[in-house]
Amino acid sequence: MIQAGDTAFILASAGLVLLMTPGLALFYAGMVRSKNVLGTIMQSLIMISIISIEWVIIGYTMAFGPDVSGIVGDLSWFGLNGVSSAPSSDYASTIPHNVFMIYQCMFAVITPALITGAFAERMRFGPLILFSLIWTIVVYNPVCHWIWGVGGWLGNRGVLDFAGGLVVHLTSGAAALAAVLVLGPRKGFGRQSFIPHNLPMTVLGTGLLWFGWFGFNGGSALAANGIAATAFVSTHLAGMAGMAMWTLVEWLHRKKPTTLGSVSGAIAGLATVTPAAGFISPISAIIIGLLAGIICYTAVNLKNIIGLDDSLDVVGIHGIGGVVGTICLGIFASRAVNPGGSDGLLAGNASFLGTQIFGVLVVGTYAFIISWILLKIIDMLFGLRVSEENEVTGLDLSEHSETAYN
Amino acid sequence: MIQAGDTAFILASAGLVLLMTPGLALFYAGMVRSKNVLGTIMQSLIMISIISIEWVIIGYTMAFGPDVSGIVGDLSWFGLNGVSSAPSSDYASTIPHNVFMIYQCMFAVITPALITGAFAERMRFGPLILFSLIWTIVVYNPVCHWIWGVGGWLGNRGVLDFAGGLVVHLTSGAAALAAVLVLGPRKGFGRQSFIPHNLPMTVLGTGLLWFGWFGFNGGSALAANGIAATAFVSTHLAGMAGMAMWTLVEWLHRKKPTTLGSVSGAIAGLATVTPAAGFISPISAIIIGLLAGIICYTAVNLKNIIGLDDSLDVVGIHGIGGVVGTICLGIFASRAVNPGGSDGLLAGNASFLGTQIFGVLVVGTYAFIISWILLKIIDMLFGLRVSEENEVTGLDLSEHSETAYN
Amino acid sequence: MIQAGDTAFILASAGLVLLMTPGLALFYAGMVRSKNVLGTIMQSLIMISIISIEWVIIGYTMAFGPDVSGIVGDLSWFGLNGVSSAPSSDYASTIPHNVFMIYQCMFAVITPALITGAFAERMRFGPLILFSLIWTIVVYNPVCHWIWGVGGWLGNRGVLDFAGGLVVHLTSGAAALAAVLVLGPRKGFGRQSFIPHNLPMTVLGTGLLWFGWFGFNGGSALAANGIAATAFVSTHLAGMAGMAMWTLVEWLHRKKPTTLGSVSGAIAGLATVTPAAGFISPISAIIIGLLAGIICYTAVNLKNIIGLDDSLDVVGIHGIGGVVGTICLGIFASRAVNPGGSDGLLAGNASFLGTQIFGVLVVGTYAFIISWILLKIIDMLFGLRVSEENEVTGLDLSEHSETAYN
Amino acid sequence: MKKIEAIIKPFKLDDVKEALNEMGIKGMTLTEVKGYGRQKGHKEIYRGAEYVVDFLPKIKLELIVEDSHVDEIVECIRQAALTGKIGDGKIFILPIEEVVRVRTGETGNQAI
Amino acid sequence: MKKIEAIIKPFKLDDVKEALNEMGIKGMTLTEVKGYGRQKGHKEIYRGAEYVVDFLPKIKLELIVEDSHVDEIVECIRQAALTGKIGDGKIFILPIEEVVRVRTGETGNQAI
Amino acid sequence: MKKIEAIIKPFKLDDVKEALNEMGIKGMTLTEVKGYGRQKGHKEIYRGAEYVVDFLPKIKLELIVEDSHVDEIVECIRQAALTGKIGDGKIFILPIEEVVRVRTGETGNQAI
Ligand SMILES: Nc1ncnc2c1ncn2[C@@H]1O[C@H](COP(=O)(O)OP(=O)(O)O)[C@@H](O)[C@H]1O
Ligand SMILES: Nc1ncnc2c1ncn2[C@@H]1O[C@H](COP(=O)(O)OP(=O)(O)O)[C@@H](O)[C@H]1O
Ligand SMILES: Nc1ncnc2c1ncn2[C@@H]1O[C@H](COP(=O)(O)OP(=O)(O)O)[C@@H](O)[C@H]1O
Repeated sequence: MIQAGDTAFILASAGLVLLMTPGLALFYAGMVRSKNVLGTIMQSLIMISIISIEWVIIGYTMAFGPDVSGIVGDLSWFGLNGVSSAPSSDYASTIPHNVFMIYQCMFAVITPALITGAFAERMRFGPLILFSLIWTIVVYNPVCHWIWGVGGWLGNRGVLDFAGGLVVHLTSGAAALAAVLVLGPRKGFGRQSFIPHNLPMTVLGTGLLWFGWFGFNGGSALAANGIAATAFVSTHLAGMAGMAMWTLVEWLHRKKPTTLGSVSGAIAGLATVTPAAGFISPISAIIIGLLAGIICYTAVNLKNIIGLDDSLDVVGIHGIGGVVGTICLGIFASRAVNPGGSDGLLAGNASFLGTQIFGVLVVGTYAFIISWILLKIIDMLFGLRVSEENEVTGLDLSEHSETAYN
Repeated sequence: MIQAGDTAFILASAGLVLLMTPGLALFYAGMVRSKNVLGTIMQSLIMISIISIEWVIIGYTMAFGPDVSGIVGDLSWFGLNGVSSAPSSDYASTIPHNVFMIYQCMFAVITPALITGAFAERMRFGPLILFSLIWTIVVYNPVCHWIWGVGGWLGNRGVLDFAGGLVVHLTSGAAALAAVLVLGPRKGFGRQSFIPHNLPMTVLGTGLLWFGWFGFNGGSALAANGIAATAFVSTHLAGMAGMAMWTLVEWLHRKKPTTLGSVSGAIAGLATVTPAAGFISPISAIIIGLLAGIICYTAVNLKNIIGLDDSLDVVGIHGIGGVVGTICLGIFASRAVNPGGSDGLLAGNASFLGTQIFGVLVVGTYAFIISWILLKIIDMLFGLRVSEENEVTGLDLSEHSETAYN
Repeated sequence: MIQAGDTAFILASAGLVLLMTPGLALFYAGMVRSKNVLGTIMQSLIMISIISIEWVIIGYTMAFGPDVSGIVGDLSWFGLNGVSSAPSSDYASTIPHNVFMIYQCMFAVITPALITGAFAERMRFGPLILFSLIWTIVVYNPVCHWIWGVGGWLGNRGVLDFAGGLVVHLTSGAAALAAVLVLGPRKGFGRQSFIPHNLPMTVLGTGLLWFGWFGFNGGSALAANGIAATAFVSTHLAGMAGMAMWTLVEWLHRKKPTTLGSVSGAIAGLATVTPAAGFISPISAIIIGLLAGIICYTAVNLKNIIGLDDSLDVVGIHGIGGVVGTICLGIFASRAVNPGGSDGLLAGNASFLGTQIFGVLVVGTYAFIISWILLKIIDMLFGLRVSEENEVTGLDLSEHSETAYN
Repeated sequence: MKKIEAIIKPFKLDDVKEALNEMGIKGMTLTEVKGYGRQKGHKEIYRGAEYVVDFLPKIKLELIVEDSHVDEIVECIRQAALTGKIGDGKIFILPIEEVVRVRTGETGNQAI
Repeated sequence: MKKIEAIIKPFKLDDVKEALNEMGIKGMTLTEVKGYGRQKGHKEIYRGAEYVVDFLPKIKLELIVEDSHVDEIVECIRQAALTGKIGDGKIFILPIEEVVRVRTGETGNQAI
Repeated sequence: MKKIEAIIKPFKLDDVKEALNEMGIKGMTLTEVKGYGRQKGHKEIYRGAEYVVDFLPKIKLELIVEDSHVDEIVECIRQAALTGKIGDGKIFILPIEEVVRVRTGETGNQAI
């Protein structure tokens, strides 16, 4: 039976998650140089078109359609066939089926957009579209099915992921790592400093992302109930704790607390708590946020030592965040908080921690390998990088014949 | 009986539609030259004051009050007399009457704001206020009553408009055309290029508009039910399809996909699906979005050939979008999707298409003629355009004694 | 019993109120000089971390925990002990207790952020954090308990405050006044003009604030019911009326209507109606908005005459707004509108006006004195102001080693 | 060779560029500057208070030209930049000792 | 006639403008520039990494003045721009061959 | 003393700065300018219509140097700024009559 309260909540949540994509576009665009602002924005924004089309045609049925051996959904819902405003029997029984479908669509959209931060300022637009489209089909859709689809094999083995620590953050983080390795660093990396051109834009993006994250995590309860409340509270607390910790660590380490540090910590906390949000107590959420702040800070700093040009730190924040959060869930999960979840290490159930680590290994490895192969193939066929001259000119002019500011 | 779920949904939707007006202000302001940023913002923003006052005093009762011969509401709800938090018997029976009233207020606010894009960078602020106020009274309120008021004559003839293809987009598009003809082009039009001063601002505006559109179209179901779900899905799909198509056409036509093109296509898709959103299948929504992308692209390009200086393409996007969407509804409407709607041409009901075309002709003609006369009168009495010197100086300094950036 | 509709509404409202803090950061940051943009943003943003931590540990139980002599809550809910997703018996019985807790958290966060506008462009970051933390404990938490806590002494005496005219706006306005007196004016005050560096940013902030205010005031009904509807309508109408009035007065006084004036008037209207929103008719809301516009305009202009450097007019807008709104509630309150409220002067109940004035005096005096003492102590121990050289350099570089734009 | 520096009103830039183009001028450099002079500054309003802003936006053009062309170019700029109102700007002529084209290393009139 | 170019610290602009005003100077042109010199650049932090930014914001003032006024104007600017700390800036004096006022066509000292 | 003004491509700034540094140059002033020349402008697209933007971003460097260093500095800048493609820029040399250091009042070569 359709419940108006739940339907209102998931529709609002879907709107919030949609808003995260322009939010992310601004978050990223503020950090690049002024010649690459629009190119960076477009790399996120265009996902709304490409992935939404893919989703209604084939993505939704691959991810959530009737299960085929635990691996993928079959094609019975091809082109949204049979996905109406009557509730589904498998998912979210108190809201129209198409509400669940469109809510999940927004997740599929933002995931490849996250990856683009890794190769910001040097990727060609056409190959990017091709990569994102195929990547969603071969990486996102199956992984989503494994974990969230009825019958998915990882879900069946007990792997939990409340709102996308594995499905969204780890898949995109692993793909980001592959992309950094395949594309190589920006011209001038290590010699020049690539200082953000507009930090207030990044702050604005953070505000929109945080706001949207309430829909991302809260909505993942699929009803306006106590679980949604738990997830909402965890989200806020981990975000604020990540922000506090990154700010503090940078203050101690570099003598100054920075604005970019604060917002980076917030995003780290929000990303890290994502898999755990609906399964943990508020205190656990704070601990996860604090861990996210210090671990992601360290990861981002290691990058400079290793010499990988992950331009906007997708690996260090989303990849590491996804891993840490999924493992922390294995530690902090509590059936006292959410009887539909599991007990974790602290509740005496070490095996669940093992299950979560297994999930991380499987998803991380799969996403990394497939992404790497896919990028290599597209690079050979079409070339991923802009020419050196175009990199100097900037993506805005070379790829889009526009300038951001006049 | 008041339903909490529906009330929550329409309150949230009203908030979302309010947000569209600052969203539009930024969308427009990003496209003007930096000397006209605040002037452009103010022309949208001030509608929140002017039209909200008009609405509570006389607008709401004219549009939705007890019917007088199908033409207009009477004055029984003057000054919101009797409009309390008890549900109305005529509209939206599961939410407080004042929620319906304030939700509709937001539509009345944004409609004249849309028009201002047509004469951006050259209109005086005082006459703009006068025009918008009278225009709302003589164009918006009656047309709204004809279509959405209980007893309105167009509604009675079977004309459908889910969320404002006629009421909002066509009325404002027709007024925009009249304004372009009456005011004439900007100084330098055709010789100089008026390149946008801040495209990230326009992207931000687009993000807020898209987010708000879920309230605009989804909320028009007036309940958190299956129709709202259908409208929400249609909205997203048409937006993404319009974006995809405009981007593609520009890529083929001009060799580069532009950021402004992508967001323009998104707005075109969102505007075009507005009248149809709650009455059509997802596949129809995608087709409507694709049509919007290519037709509005063509319309905007024709403008340059005809030599009309519709500064920010209100006619080409909102006017044409309103027409195309209303007619498409005549083609794609399906009672299988929404039993409260009609069947369209594809469901074998050609007469409904005729009805919709009739609606377009009536509303378009009425709005154009009245707007033209009104503008002519105000121009004669007070002068619509800023002086040539002030146009050179820019609206920010000449009309508001401010500068946007320092 | 948990109601999905109410839960959805308060979760959405909590998200909206969270969004107000970045909204405020941008609203303020647009008005400062470009060397202080990030410093100004950080002073608001960091509250999300500091105050949220404080709130879950001790703030919530001090404000809403079981009453101790009407003065403060005891520590039974220390660290959210016992605050689960079951409804509370004391507050908002149709939603999970932790939803009420997190919704109230957002109010606690934004209140000290409001204060920072008063000493913009000259306060050190470390002492700011210390001040905000202690201030919340010694001013915000008790005042919140006095008025909204079950058993609070002012609430028991009949003082009403729907959504924070006293708790939020007057406490922050009084603290702002103390801060202006303790810190003294910016270098160059009175000789130089401190013209806003980016007014579109301030407009964007206003849009987000207005949008968020629907959650702030509407959500204060704690259910998606008729009271929420009344509060939502009042909020919008007072906002638009404040905007109309300030614009008009400035137009008459200075010959030009300004953008900053319009948005200032909007914020004045929104702040002023806050204590009254759920207790008054729409017409009263409009009158309150109009009064806010003219009174706050006058207050802000007096500032220049008196020579107090309240940089971004926190006293003139939030302080005065809180006072005027709370007193207006004493005049316009109507049990016909909200039977759970009081009748005011116009409904023949002069004593309620007296009660409200008493509330203003108590809260204003308490907040001013404690804030002043606290600032003096921190100034003596650590120094509140940046050095003259750092003030010249700007907060962005001196406090955060960053620049906003490159 | 001489250097001509012209301070003009921003909205006259297109006209001046066109006029110079017609004369066959192939190179110039432009800077956004702020001018202070006889032209009255504008008033700005900030929350009800008025401020006068003295420095007005201007464009500075710099052209290196052959000695023999100086007079006609100055006249050409003057005509194109003229509105007849205060604030139209100034043209300065400075001596230049040498010019080098980075790309080729050419010097003197060759390099202009 | 000479051209005086002064590179100063941005926050000293108001003082310099006032001082020049008192001397009766009626015109000048200002450009936002970036300076590199003995003054140490500032440190910026970007996600935990430190960068040094060498180029510091400065203001360049350009004034065309009569020969006879050069010395006192230079001294006036110097006094007003002085903080005594590294980075206070430089003043350059260049020869000018001609000045034309766009509005009137006046030349030489008349045009200043 | 001479004033060297060099118009270069923005992305060459780091190279030029480094090269000058190695020569021991301790001061310079930089301005963001727009150049018009033989280098073709770029195309911008605005809702399906094409526009050509003639003025391209360039950096102007200004250095005051001792007479004896002029040639080597010019050559140094030229080498560092060279890409060999149209639009590489120009270097101008102007006479300077005097230089004053604001901080100390030093003049002439002392003040550079
Ligand atoms: N002595 C001067 N030195 C340098 N620039 C000047 C001088 N006088 C005027 N200017 C520049 O010329 C511009 C126009 O001068 P102004 O006195 O306003 O009008 P007009 O040139 O019509 O007399 C000023 O804004 C300033 O940029
Ligand atoms: N040789 C030079 N040529 C051009 N500009 C210079 C030169 N030396 C210094 N400047 C300018 O003067 C500014 C101040 O110089 P700096 O060496 O930092 O301090 P000071 O003038 O006190 O010795 C620099 O930022 C730069 O803009
Ligand atoms: N005569 C000139 N006067 C002033 N600046 C010039 C002149 N000619 C060229 N420039 C500047 O030099 C830049 C490069 O010139 P351009 O003709 O495009 O290429 P190149 O120097 O390789 O011949 C221009 O963008 C412009 O800024």
